[in-house]
Parts: sequence; structure tokens; C-alpha cells
Amino acid sequence: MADLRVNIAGVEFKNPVIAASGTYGFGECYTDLYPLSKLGGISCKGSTIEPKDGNPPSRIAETPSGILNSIGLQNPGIKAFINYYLPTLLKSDTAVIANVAGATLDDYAKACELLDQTDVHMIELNISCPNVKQGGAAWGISCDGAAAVTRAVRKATKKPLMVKLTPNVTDISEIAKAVEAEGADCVSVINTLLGMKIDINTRRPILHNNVGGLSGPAVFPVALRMVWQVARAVKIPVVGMGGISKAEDAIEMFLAGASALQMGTAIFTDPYSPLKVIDGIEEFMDNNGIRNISEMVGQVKPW
Amino acid sequence: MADLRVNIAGVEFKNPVIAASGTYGFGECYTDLYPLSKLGGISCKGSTIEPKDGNPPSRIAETPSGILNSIGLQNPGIKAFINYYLPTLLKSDTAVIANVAGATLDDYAKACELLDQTDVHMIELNISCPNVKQGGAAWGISCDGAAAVTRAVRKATKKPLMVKLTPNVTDISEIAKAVEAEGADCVSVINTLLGMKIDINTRRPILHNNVGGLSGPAVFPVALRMVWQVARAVKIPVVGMGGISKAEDAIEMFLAGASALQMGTAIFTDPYSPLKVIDGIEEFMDNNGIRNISEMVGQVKPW
Amino acid sequence: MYFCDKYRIVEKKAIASDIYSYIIKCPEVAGIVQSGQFVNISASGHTLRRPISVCDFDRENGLIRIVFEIRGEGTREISRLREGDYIDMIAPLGRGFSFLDDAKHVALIGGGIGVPPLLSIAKHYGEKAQAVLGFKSFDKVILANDFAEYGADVTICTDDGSSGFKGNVLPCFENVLNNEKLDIIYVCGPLPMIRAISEIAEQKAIPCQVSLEERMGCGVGACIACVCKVKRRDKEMFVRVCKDGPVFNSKEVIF
Amino acid sequence: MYFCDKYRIVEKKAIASDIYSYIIKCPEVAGIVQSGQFVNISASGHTLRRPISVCDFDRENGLIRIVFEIRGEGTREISRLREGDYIDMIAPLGRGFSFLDDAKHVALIGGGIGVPPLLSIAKHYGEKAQAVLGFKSFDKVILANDFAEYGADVTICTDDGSSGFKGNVLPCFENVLNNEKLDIIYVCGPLPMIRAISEIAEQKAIPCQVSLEERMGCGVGACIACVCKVKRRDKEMFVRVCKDGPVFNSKEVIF
Ligand SMILES: Cc1cc2nc3c(=O)[nH]c(=O)nc-3n(C[C@H](O)[C@H](O)[C@H](O)COP(=O)(O)OP(=O)(O)OC[C@H]3O[C@@H](n4cnc5c(N)ncnc54)[C@H](O)[C@@H]3O)c2cc1C
Ligand SMILES: Cc1cc2nc3c(=O)[nH]c(=O)nc-3n(C[C@H](O)[C@H](O)[C@H](O)COP(=O)(O)OP(=O)(O)OC[C@H]3O[C@@H](n4cnc5c(N)ncnc54)[C@H](O)[C@@H]3O)c2cc1C
Ligand SMILES: Cc1cc2nc3c(=O)[nH]c(=O)nc-3n(C[C@H](O)[C@H](O)[C@H](O)COP(=O)(O)O)c2cc1C
Ligand SMILES: Cc1cc2nc3c(=O)[nH]c(=O)nc-3n(C[C@H](O)[C@H](O)[C@H](O)COP(=O)(O)O)c2cc1C
Ligand code: FES
Ligand code: FES
Repeated sequence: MADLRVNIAGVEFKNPVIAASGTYGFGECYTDLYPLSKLGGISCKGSTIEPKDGNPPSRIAETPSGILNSIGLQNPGIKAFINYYLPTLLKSDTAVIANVAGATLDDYAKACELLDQTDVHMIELNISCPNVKQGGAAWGISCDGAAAVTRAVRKATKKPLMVKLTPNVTDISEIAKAVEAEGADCVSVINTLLGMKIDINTRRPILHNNVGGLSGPAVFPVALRMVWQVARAVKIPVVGMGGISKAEDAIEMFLAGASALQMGTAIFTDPYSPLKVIDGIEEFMDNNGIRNISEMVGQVKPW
Repeated sequence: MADLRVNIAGVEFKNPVIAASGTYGFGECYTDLYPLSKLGGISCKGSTIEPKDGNPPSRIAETPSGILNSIGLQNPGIKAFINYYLPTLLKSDTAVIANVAGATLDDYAKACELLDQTDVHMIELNISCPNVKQGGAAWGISCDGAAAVTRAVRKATKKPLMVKLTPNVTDISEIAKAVEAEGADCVSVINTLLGMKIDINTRRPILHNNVGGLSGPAVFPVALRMVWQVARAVKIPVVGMGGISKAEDAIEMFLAGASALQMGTAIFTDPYSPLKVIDGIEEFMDNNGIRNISEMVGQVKPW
Repeated sequence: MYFCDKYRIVEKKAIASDIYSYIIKCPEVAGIVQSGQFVNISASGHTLRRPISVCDFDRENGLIRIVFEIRGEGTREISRLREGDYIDMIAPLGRGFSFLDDAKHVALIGGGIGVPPLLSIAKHYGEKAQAVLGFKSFDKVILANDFAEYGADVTICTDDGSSGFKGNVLPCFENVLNNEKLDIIYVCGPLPMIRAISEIAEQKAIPCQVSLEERMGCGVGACIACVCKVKRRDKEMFVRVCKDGPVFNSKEVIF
Repeated sequence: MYFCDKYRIVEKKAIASDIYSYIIKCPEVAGIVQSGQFVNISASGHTLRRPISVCDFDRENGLIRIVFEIRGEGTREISRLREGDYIDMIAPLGRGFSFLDDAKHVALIGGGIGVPPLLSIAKHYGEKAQAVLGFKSFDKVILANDFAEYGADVTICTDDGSSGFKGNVLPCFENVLNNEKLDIIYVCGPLPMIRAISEIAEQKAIPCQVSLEERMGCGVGACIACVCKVKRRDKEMFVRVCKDGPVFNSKEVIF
């Protein structure tokens, strides 16, 4: 019998499948179908120190095997998260990751200081939101910026810290090394690729923000490559995501070096997909005599 | 009646659809279906100063709405191109673009010097091949590198010069500005996104090169965004490509700022797709009272 | 409460040019669905589902009916399903219309493919309902008989006059307004139409419920993609069409 | 010369577990196709086509036959086509087998889904052909009768012995070798099998033609994706399986 548990930076996940930030709200929207406790964990919708309105609609568009979104970090603010959503989440028998975004170092540090006082299991630092000028993307695209945020936050909290990297860079492994050096406990790879779609009749971008983040199966090959590159560059665990929609994708991610996974867009297509992936991983492990996820992590044999 | 002609850097194309480098060989492989003269032009398989073997197979893999390739610039060398393929191509009543790759500045300059002596209509500089260590990608990912290659080649030839940019960078418009400053007559956007795929049973990357370039409809949103960014950053024409498979994609590219297009992967799916796109563009123009492609170029109205 | 499952299409009909009506056997959904709620349908080969309003339902027989138009590749794919095939949907979703217990005269104003969600309101109010339904042209007219069968007084308009009155729904609606003291108005259709009717309702101080559309990601409230702007407690804010709507009180919507 | 069009499937048969045989009406293709050539089939929803060998052809009636196994999503999609449906293919492609005019004894060695392309060779040589066909197990055995009907002497092997001889094709092939002086050998199947037979052929100085597989992009020679390594004029080089092959002289292939 395969053991699906993974331990990332001291946090135990009952299985390696985590709902990706921004696609699962605060865990309350899918409980009609199955309890949150089925998932390894949930990364909550990105929170900022103050409440945020987000971008005007339309905020989403479909593309071949993918979607573009430009939500723009609409959220009720970190205090509402802590006071209103977190208590329920902590009772739901799954690992809870707070996802934090901000414009200034101070924003990030303050939000994490507040989280430090809670029982949240982990903090994911979004330094890569492509949809708001001040959503952190400016931090995430340079080693210096990424290092600065990590440093500021590392001082503010002892919570296990996961830094989420943007794929919109020339060399993602350099950024990963920079945040590792500043004390990140793990990295999540990848956030969305910046894309665009235009309505040829109105001649306007479909997204009111003009551009948005591409996710879904279309980006999987890019995500896998980046997970592979990052996993070879750093010693801290890598949480892989970007286009995972089936168990095979999950196994590829493990082999490339991911110790756990997040799934987002696939949930829109099929809300049960995380459970199917969990089952599929277990089946694959049983069929191949693999007892522990760790036996697969990073085991790709490059040519 | 719509006029489909476009003029890019002094070269006249009878229509804006050009076969993308590496996907149409030297124009000889699809003539059983229709003559090359139906296309606006052809960008030939990338040539290097010496013949090149390319990477070991497998060299191609399918991904959701896309493909990965790692051909590795297998080609008979620039001299064979000039002596053997070019003469026939020049008789085929379409615009002929030589695509050049290299490892050193000298390679690029020498190949372009040789081409300068020929009647080829345009040179496309591939400084972005992700599939060979020395395929130019190292040049294409920094402004300095891109500028250096462009400068070296600009000295070697008076031919209209198109520089092909890689999407695997943090800020593609900076690179575009750098090559514009060095005398590039136009830019082509984008080459492939670096990706990966793993066989979960053998635990080996499917591509023998481990990683390869992602193309096809999956990348269209990223390509469109980059065309838009580059077109706003430079004054020289932009030739758009990356995932174009239908007339609607073509119109989106024009609106984002492309003056002409290249199509590659879609030809594998349907060899007639370039002709269908040409017809579709014409139909759209007729239906919308557009007489000239230029009336659409860059006409997206951002929010 | 909602479900996500595959349900059998027990009847498929092409009811107008590019417009289809499906009756779907889904007792658990039919048992709880409310007027104005919607279902989110998986379209083969597509990453996002397509939201379609529930047009009618039959709790006893466990059936719901949807009516949709082919607008793009997703709805085209859904239209390829055949009688007996299974349709993959998340349902029922959203907040539907609410009814006034003591209403005597209600107006249902629908435009094009905004007409279907109004049908189950007509069923509720019977002869109290006046339906003004606008379409592009005669070949797009749908459900006129269904409204009439439920007792509604139906007026048809078409843009080109090829069926009923020529022009949009506004003149006919003004007519209704002049003839009756309306207790409530329900509107669904193109945004300009909704906006125009809402303004009139506001002027005349008639309660008005509108059903809005927006591009959706999850359809269940998780992604905050599908927002519209409303004013609540004097504050403008984005709320979710899929969860906080699709039906809103017209007075709070900022168009 | 090749074509790219949609052609009607006039007969579809499931001939073994997950293995299908299609007979396709395509007079222009059937008129020029050669043994060992292949067709490149569009699989709905997939970016790349799937190469499948021509198994047999009937020039008079304008028919070709293909036999394929479901190996992944693309072949599964193709297997969903029904009799009467149209199949979108580019055909005929590649360089096929060549025949020896004065051959008296030829061996056809096929493994699994490598068996189909050998059938039209059997047709050519009739009783001169000895076919050794290997499969995983009895439920994967295909075309044995077809080879026999064309006059070939057929030996079946299965890995698990559930049909014919137990084991791979090698022992049976050695048997044939010992009994006859072979003029030429044709091989198609898994690479290890092709390699083993090629080595024996080389030792015994018997001409040997092999049909190779490689992942393809264009299928028509344009993209240089599908290469294999060969030695020509003392130089090792990559040549295209789709255009320079799929059939090669075993001596030149560097496995
Ligand atoms: C709550 C709600 C109820 C609806 N009820 C009905 C109905 O009863 N009958 C009916 O015919 N149509 C209805 N629609 C509209 C219907 O959802 C769209 O026509 C459909 O999504 C278009 O998909 P497509 O693939 O054909 O078009 P495409 O343009 O190819 O779709 C591309 C993307 O845009 C989205 N999209 C496009 N148009 C709309 C739209 N108007 N609203 C929301 N998303 C859109 C699609 O869902 C998809 O994600 C409703 C929409 C909403 C939000
Ligand atoms: C010249 C040639 C002739 C062939 N003849 C036959 C035949 O007669 N009958 C038959 O059943 N099969 C034949 N094959 C193999 C067949 O092409 C593959 O089984 C099929 O492409 C697998 O596609 P899939 O979508 O099912 O698998 P997937 O693994 O999902 O395919 C993914 C990608 O890999 C490629 N691929 C996977 N396996 C192979 C393979 N073995 N060879 C080439 N590409 C592959 C696919 O084409 C596709 O691009 C032939 C292959 C070649 C090259
Ligand atoms: C609608 C939507 C909203 C998102 N919001 C956030 C967010 O608030 N914070 C964040 O770090 N990532 C956010 N993301 C990115 C996802 O967490 C994930 O990195 C990305 O979608 C790639 O994974 P996928 O292909 O499985 O969706 C969002 C993605 C989507 C589609
Ligand atoms: C098989 C293959 C080979 C390619 N070879 C080259 C090349 O030699 N030189 C080059 O500049 N681009 C090459 N490209 C990139 C294409 O020209 C094009 O930039 C890319 O595929 C994106 O366009 P598409 O999505 O329409 O294919 C190649 C692409 C493919 C798929
Ligand atoms: S579509 Fe996700 S919140 Fe409405
Ligand atoms: S598949 Fe393109 S050259 Fe063979």
C-alpha cells in the first residue's frame, strides 16, 4: 500500500495534492461535492494587507487547452482572512497555506507578521502575480527583488515559508537560488504565464486588464521544465504546479523534482480532478511497487 | 476587394502568411498539395555556416494543444542552402527568407556575408533556438547579446534583416529595442517556449535533448501578448507567430501589432491551414470593409 | 447545495436557428432548483464549462430543461450531444429570482437568449405575467408558445419586424407600463436592454430583478472571475455573478 | 506524390484486443501506394497526426487497408471513427519495401503491431514467403489468416505461449533460416527484434529490409523530426524516417 503522505518544510500533507491559490477560494465552495479533508492541503486565495477590489470584468477567457485570468487579487484583506476564514479552515483537517501578496516590502512583512500569530500551517509568498501592477510581479522578476521580499518576510515570521515563482523570467533557477539563500523553506513553481486575447470584432482585449495569466494544460510542458530546472538548482523542496490535470502529469512533476503539487485550472474543468489525481497517483505507485512519493521525486533520468 | 499584400522592410509579400522556419523545410515538401507561390513567403529551415547533425531522436512530442521539438538545427550548411536549395526557391514566385543560426558572432556574420551575395529576399536571424547549446539562444536572452549579433550581421549584409526573438526572457520589448537600435529592419516574435515532457514508465524525458521548444495553439496567448508589447516598443515592423492556426488568430495578431505572420505547427496538423488562414483573412476584410492589412495593424484598443 | 455529475438528455429539440432545447433527467437537481439558477456544462475539449440558465423544471419527474444558442465552439460542442447522451454538469448554481407573494401584475422582459430563464417565472405567475420577448428576427423566436401555455400574455418583437412588432422590446414594454400597475419586473437579455428597463423601473419605483451574464471560471464562487459591480451599504464592490447572482436587484447594480 | 484529404471508411473491424482494421476508399491513394508506405492520420483534438502503415491495398477497387492498435489518446480517438465516417489523412507517404524479382524464399518477420505492413509483401511473394509473426498473447494475434490466404507459410509465436510457439520470434526464425536459403528478409516490429534479425542477416549476408518507427512532426520530410541514424558513404548521418524511410536496408541503419 502506497503511503501518500509528504512532509514539506515540516508541514505534513496527507497527500501531495494541494488546491492552488485563487482557484479554490477559502475552501468553502466545493464542500457540496467532497470535504476539504480529501485534499493534501489548500493554498488560499491571495490576501493583501488591505482589502482589494481587483480588476474590472471580464476577468477570464478561454484559450487552447488553457485559460487567461486577470482577477487582480480581489480579496477581503488579511485581517478578514485571519478572523473570518482561517478558523473554519483550521478545523477542516487539511494543511492550510495562506497566500500573501503585496506592493511594498512592508505590506508583505506586515501581513506575515499577522499570520505569524495564527495557527496557519504555512505561508506562500506570491511574488509573481501578473495581474496587478502592485501584485508582487515586480519583485519576482529579479533576484534582488525576490531576495528582498523573502528577507523582509523571513524576519517577520517563523512559519514555514514557500515562495511562489513567476515563469515570466529568463532564468527561474537564479530566482529560486536567491530566495533559498534568504531562508525560504520551499518554492512553488509556477505562477501563470503572461498572455493576451483579443475580440476581433470589438478590437478590444477580452480581459479588461488587457493581459492576464495563462494556466491550464497548455502550460504544463513549461511548468515541468521549470520544476526540473529549479529542483536541480536548490536544495529546498519544490512544489510543482501549472497545468496538472491528470495523474500522469503528477508523476511527471514528481520525477522532475516536485515534492508536492498544486492544482488549479483543472478544478474548473472537473471539480473532482484533484481526487482523481490522488487516486491515480496511488494506483501508479501500487502498480510500480513504489511505497513513498519521495521514491519518485527527482528520479527522471536525463539523457 | 481586400488587398492582401504587405511590404515588410522593402520586401513585398503577396499575402501576409509566411511558412515558419523549420516547419516547411526548403519549400519542397508540400508542393504535392499546392505550389509555394500560394504563400506570402517562406522562412527556410535554419542554416548554420557548417552542416549540422542536430540532436539524436526522439526530437518531437505532443503536448496539450501544442508540440515540443528539439531538432537541434540539423541542416546541410549555408553553402548547400545557397547552391542547392536557394536557386529553386527563387524561382517559386514567393518571398524567400533565409534563416540563419550560429554559435559565434563570426558564424552569423560569415553566413550573412555569403547570403548577401545571393538574391535571397530577406535574412531572418535566429538568436533564439532553444535546442542547441550554440543555437543562438545565449545571444537572444540578453540585450547586449542580441545587440552584438545584430551589429555584427548588420555590417555583413545590406539585405533586409529580421531578428527572431525568444519568448524565454523577462522583458522581450527590451531585447526588441536593442536589436532595433543596431539596425534590424524588423523582428519576428516568437520562437518557441522551453518545455519538457517525461515518459513516466521509462522515467526518461521523451526528447533526447531533455528539453525542447513548445509551439502550437497552446502558446498563442503568450505570443500575442509579446507581439503587442514589442509592437508598442519599437518602430520597425513586427512579424507575429506562435500558435496561429486559424484566421481569427491572424486577425488578433494584426490587431496586436503584427504586420505579417508566420505559421509553423498548424501546418503539421493541417497542411492546408496557411491557405485557409489567407482565405479567412480576406473574408474577414471583405466583410468588414477593410481594404488593406495595414488598416488592422496595431488597432487593438486597450482598456 | 449543488451536484456535479453526468445526466441523461431525454429530449433534444432544435427550436430555432442554432437554438436547442434539452430536457435532462436529473432528479436531485430538479428537486431543489430555483427559477433563475443555472447549470455549468462541460464542453468536450474545452477547459472552461459553459453556464446555461435553467429554463424550466419538473420536480415530480425529476427533469430540467435548458435552452441555448450556439455562440462559439463550446456551445457548438454541447449542441453535438444527442438524445440519450449524458451531459456533464454542475447544478443547480447561483441565486435565482425571488417571487412576490401578492403580485397582481408582473412583467417579464426578455431579449434573445435571455428569454429562457424567464419561462419558469411565467409558470409561477401564470396569468399575472405579461411577457415582452424580443428577438433578432423570426427564425430566432423561441418559447412564445411555452409562455402562452403557462398563461402569460405574450408580445413578440423582432429587430427586423419579421415576426410581431418591429423594433426592440422598449416600446412594447412602455405599452405594458401604461396599461398596468406593475408590481415587479424581471429582465434578462443584452446589457443595454437590461440597463434601459432598469432605469425605467427605478424612475417608476417598481421592483426589478435582472439576470446578468459574465465570463466564468469555476461557476461556484471560488475564483472571483465573474464579477459585476454593485452598490451595497453605500459602497461599490465587485460581487460574483455565479454565487451572489446571476439574479440581482436592479437598483444595486452599477451598469 | 501524396494527397491530403478526407476518405470514407468502408469497413471497420475490431480484429483483436484494442486492434482495429479499417478499409478506406481512396482511389487516388490506392492507385499509387507501395508496400511499406504509410498514411498520416489526423486525430481529432490532437496537434500531431498519427502515422500508420498501409497493410494492404486493392488498386482496382480503390481501397487501402490499415490495421492499428490503441496505444494512447491519438489512436483511441482514431478508433472512435465509425464505418461510413471520413478519415482525414495524408497519404501515401515514405519509401516502401522493394521486391527481389528472382527471389525464391523470403522471410517476413513481424512483431506485434509491426505485422500489418508485411501483409502486402506476403501478397506479392505468395507461396515464396515464410511469415514468422510474434505477439504478446493470443488476444493480440492478428492477420494470421490473411497471410495464409496470400499463400505464406505462417508461424505464430506468443510471449506467453497462449497461441503458437512460446517465446519471441527468434527461435522460429532460426528454424526458417536452417531450413531454407533465404534470398531476402523483411522485418517490422519492436526495435530489439529488428536489431537481432538484422544482425543475423548481416552475419549470413542475406539482404534485409527493416521498417522503422520514430515520432513524427510533418510526416512529409519538412521538419526533420523523425530521424534515424544511418551510415552512407562511410559517414554517419541522421535521415528522415518519414521521407527517406520508413523502410531501410538493415545494413545501413545504426541501431
Ligand atoms: C448565468 C448565465 C446564464 C446563461 N444562460 C444562457 C442560456 O440559458 N442560454 C444561452 O444560450 N446562453 C446562456 N448564457 C450565455 C452562454 O453561457 C454563452 O453563450 C456561452 O458560454 C458561450 O460559449 P461558446 O463556447 O459558445 O462561446 P465562446 O465565445 O467561444 O466562449 C468563450 C468563453 O467565453 C465565455 N462566454 C462567451 N459568451 C459569454 C456570455 N454571454 N456569458 C458568459 N460567458 C460567456 C464562455 O463561457 C467561454 O468561457 C448564460 C450565461 C450566464 C453567465
Ligand atoms: C512509419 C510508421 C508506421 C506505423 N505503422 C503502424 C501500424 O501500422 N499500426 C499501428 O498500430 N501502429 C503503427 N505505428 C505506430 C503508431 O504511429 C503509434 O502507435 C501511434 O502514433 C501512437 O499514438 P497514440 O496517440 O496512440 O500514442 P501517444 O503515446 O499518446 O502518442 C503521443 C505522440 O507520440 C507519437 N508516438 C507514440 N508512439 C509512437 C510510435 N511507436 N511511432 C511513432 N510515433 C509514436 C504519436 O504519434 C504522438 O505524436 C507506426 C509508426 C510509424 C512511425
Ligand atoms: C482564477 C485564478 C486565480 C488565481 N489567483 C492566484 C492568487 O491569488 N495567488 C497566487 O499565488 N496564484 C494565483 N493563481 C495562480 C494559480 O495558483 C496557479 O499558480 C496557476 O493557475 C497554475 O496552475 P494551474 O495550471 O493548475 O491552474 C490564480 C490562478 C487562476 C486561474
Ligand atoms: C519542428 C520545428 C522546427 C523549428 N526549427 C526552427 C529553425 O530552424 N529556426 C527558427 O528560427 N525557428 C524554428 N522553429 C520555430 C518556428 O519557426 C516558430 O517560431 C515556432 O514554432 C512558433 O510558431 P508555431 O506555433 O506556428 O509553430 C521550429 C519549430 C518547429 C516546430
Ligand atoms: S466563476 Fe468563479 S467565482 Fe464566479
Ligand atoms: S516527420 Fe517531419 S521530416 Fe519526418
